[in-house]
Amino acid sequence: MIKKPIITAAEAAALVKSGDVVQVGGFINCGSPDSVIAAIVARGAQAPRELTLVCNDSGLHDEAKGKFTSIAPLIKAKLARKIIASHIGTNPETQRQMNSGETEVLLVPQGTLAERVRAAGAGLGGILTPTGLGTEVEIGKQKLTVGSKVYLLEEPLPGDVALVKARKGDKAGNLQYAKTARNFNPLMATACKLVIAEVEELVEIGQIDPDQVHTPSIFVDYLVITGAAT
Amino acid sequence: MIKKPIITAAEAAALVKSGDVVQVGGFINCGSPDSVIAAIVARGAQAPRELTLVCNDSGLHDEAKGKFTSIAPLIKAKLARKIIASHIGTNPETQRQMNSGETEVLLVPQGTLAERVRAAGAGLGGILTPTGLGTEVEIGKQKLTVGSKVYLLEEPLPGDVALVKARKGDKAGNLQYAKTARNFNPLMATACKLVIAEVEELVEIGQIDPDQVHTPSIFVDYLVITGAAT
Amino acid sequence: MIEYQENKEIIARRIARIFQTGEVVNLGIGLPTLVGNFVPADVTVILQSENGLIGLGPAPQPGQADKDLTNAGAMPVTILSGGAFFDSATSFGIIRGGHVDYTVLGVLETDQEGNLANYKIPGKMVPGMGGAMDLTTGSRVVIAATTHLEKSGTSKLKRRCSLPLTAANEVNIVVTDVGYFEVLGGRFHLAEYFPPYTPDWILAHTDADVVVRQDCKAWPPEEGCK
Amino acid sequence: MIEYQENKEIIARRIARIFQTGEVVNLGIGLPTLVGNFVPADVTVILQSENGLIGLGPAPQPGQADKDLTNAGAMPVTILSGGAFFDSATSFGIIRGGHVDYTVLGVLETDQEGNLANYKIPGKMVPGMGGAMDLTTGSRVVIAATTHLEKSGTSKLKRRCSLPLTAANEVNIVVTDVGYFEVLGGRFHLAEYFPPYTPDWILAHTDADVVVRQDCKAWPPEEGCK
Repeated sequence: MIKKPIITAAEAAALVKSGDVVQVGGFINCGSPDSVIAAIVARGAQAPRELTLVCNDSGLHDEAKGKFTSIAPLIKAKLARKIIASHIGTNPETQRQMNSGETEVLLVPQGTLAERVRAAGAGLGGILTPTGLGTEVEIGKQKLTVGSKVYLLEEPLPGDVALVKARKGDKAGNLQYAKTARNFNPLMATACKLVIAEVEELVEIGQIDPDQVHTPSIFVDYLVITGAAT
Repeated sequence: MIKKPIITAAEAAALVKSGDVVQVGGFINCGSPDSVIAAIVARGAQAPRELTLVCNDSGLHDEAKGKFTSIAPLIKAKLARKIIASHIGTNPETQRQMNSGETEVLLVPQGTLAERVRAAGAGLGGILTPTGLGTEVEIGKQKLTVGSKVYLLEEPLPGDVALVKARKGDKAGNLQYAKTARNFNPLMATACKLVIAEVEELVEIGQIDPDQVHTPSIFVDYLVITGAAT
Repeated sequence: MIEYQENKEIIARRIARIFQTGEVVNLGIGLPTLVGNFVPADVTVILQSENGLIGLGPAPQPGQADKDLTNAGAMPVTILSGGAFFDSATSFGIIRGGHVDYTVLGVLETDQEGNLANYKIPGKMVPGMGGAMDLTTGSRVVIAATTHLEKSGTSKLKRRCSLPLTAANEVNIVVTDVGYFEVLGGRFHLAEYFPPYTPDWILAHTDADVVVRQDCKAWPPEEGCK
Repeated sequence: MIEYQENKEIIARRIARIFQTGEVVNLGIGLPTLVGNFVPADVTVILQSENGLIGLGPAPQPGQADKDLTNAGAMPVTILSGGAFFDSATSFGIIRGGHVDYTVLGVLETDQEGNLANYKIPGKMVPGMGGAMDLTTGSRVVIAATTHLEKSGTSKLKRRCSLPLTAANEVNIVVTDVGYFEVLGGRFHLAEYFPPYTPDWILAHTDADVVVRQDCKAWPPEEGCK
């Protein structure tokens, strides 16, 4: 197997370009690539701007506790032009930017978001889902009848860069996620041109059981080693 | 967790009814629930008839060597009314029954078959795929344009009974497959009303790492223990 | 005269009595999460959490929280022996595919057509739908859990929701702190009233068409009548 | 006069020289499988097998076959360190999603429009398409591997396939035992000829429009010219 380049969070951050569609794994406060996100913000004036962020949610934004998780630091630094997520209820700053017109927010049902990302990675032109019928989600979408049931056509959602977080990676780029920190990470790793995986632990090739690989190596372009978080 | 009933292959065979759509895991000679298939054939005059079999392929049928794998014994016993598969090239009896008009054969591209089964299990009304465009596969199907690309609408393929084969199962029904014996098994376990899992090894609840479950217990209705095959 | 007093616990207690052993249940954030505390000891339900697990266990002991193990509300949780983790596509395959028996959700409004609104108050608050739209579409039975009245005194059960819908015609059961309603044929059917509230009080305090079922009874049943 | 002699090995040898280190390749059943034997030692390709693995290794030692580890042709295989197994939906997600760089397939016929037929001879033989339709649709580059002539002497490269198509306008490269062709703009472009065959011989023995590229050269290059 081919070894993948191991880079620093700062080097990873420099691979994200202004205007990119960036898919970020994680679920509120669990399973996000926090080191790379911090490194993007740390670029300051050099940080990429006008990003479209795709994430399950917009993370925790708690000014009082100084707690900012998932993509919240990117939003706080005003690097996003658009946010595509299923939930923004834990981030009042997202709401504020949306209401003020600074940032566009597209809300997508969580299961539909997962399938749209998966479809992009799997070369599908879209999927038909009953989710969102009879709600604002159906606006502007094609309805199709299959059998006797009506479905919405939901289109694939590809990205330029995926930032994912894994518990363990081998030097070839095979990844294993831990518990509910898995969430959108493996889906996004299939759907983007460039995939950067932040791993807590790096192991030698051969140390991950091939029956237990969550993301096969071929999807991963770069590895960032963070050590275990606390 | 709830324990699932452990039954014999003969008891499992009796759960399959004439006219059922039966999805069978396995890939030619690897990963099929051979004990349950043998038990169905062993029912003789009581065996269910007019089955629709959904399987990657129709198995090996080798009269000379007396070797019959996957669904080949069911076809040999003339229990199938229809076979939905991607490949029948290793089973001359399937070809014979098709040519003579005894059995209907529907050929489906392998990736489309996988997605159609998955869609049934995941509550999708279908998927859009570029596979089969410009071939006989597109006949009678709806074409949709998404972005600038044309796709075929492929509909979900649900089943009445899934017969799957796993390396290991716990008493709750969590399953792990081995190597390439995984194939269609986990997909079919999601797509059928009744799921019977043949496992080589039964372990206690808690002995399968929850991060490494291939089929979660809630999909499995019955367990059949076969011991390791040779 | 009966004075209304918000009582979330009775809602959770009543809903917890609906499930049978082996059924798969998804409990939403907030009030629905309380339901888990009241499932009878002789009933084993399997809790699914849409962020990617089956076999949700109780909250961890203090100091035992695992950063990689949370529920959909970002709270630390545990997993029971025999549980399983999976990605979000698999999780919603389970949900959308009809493999969850019950989903219990909180609401801003619900109505007699089985509509439910809980993700958006235009111009005010937009938390987003999260997994709620998939859960209401895919689950076999949708249970709305809500206090009966707003703090302002208005009924949360409506003839027609005015807020953007999370689910259209999907709600099967509504349990409030005054009674248990089935949603059928464009009306709420009162199946149980929770004393001190009476069917008459409920009819007078519900801004929707309510039918009192002929077999409508008090809940919980008097100890003496058990 | 040059007499045609079937030579599968040169086809496999030439195709094996196309790949670069790190590229993901799927080799079809039969002739394409031979390609794996000729990849240069200094090139590391990653072989995918559509029945569910990445990192396909060589055939097992005698007596070492694992009943749970086969390739798409039902032959026992091995997996390299760092490989991975997955289910069929994931496998074809990899294929259809454009994550396979090259697919090498055998053909019954292929034509100058990039069509390929290899799954069905109506009324005679219907093996089925297996994964070939997804592989030709999804892979970045589609390579048809075929002897140049039928046993009957007819060209397997056609103006227009007459058999039911496996792939419509998907073939990029055709390697036969007489030369290496690119498929472009509705014609075969001869990029290399394999001596003793000559461009003239190839033009005379191909029932299709063939352009001889200006830089068309012999392959393998003479040792002396390396």
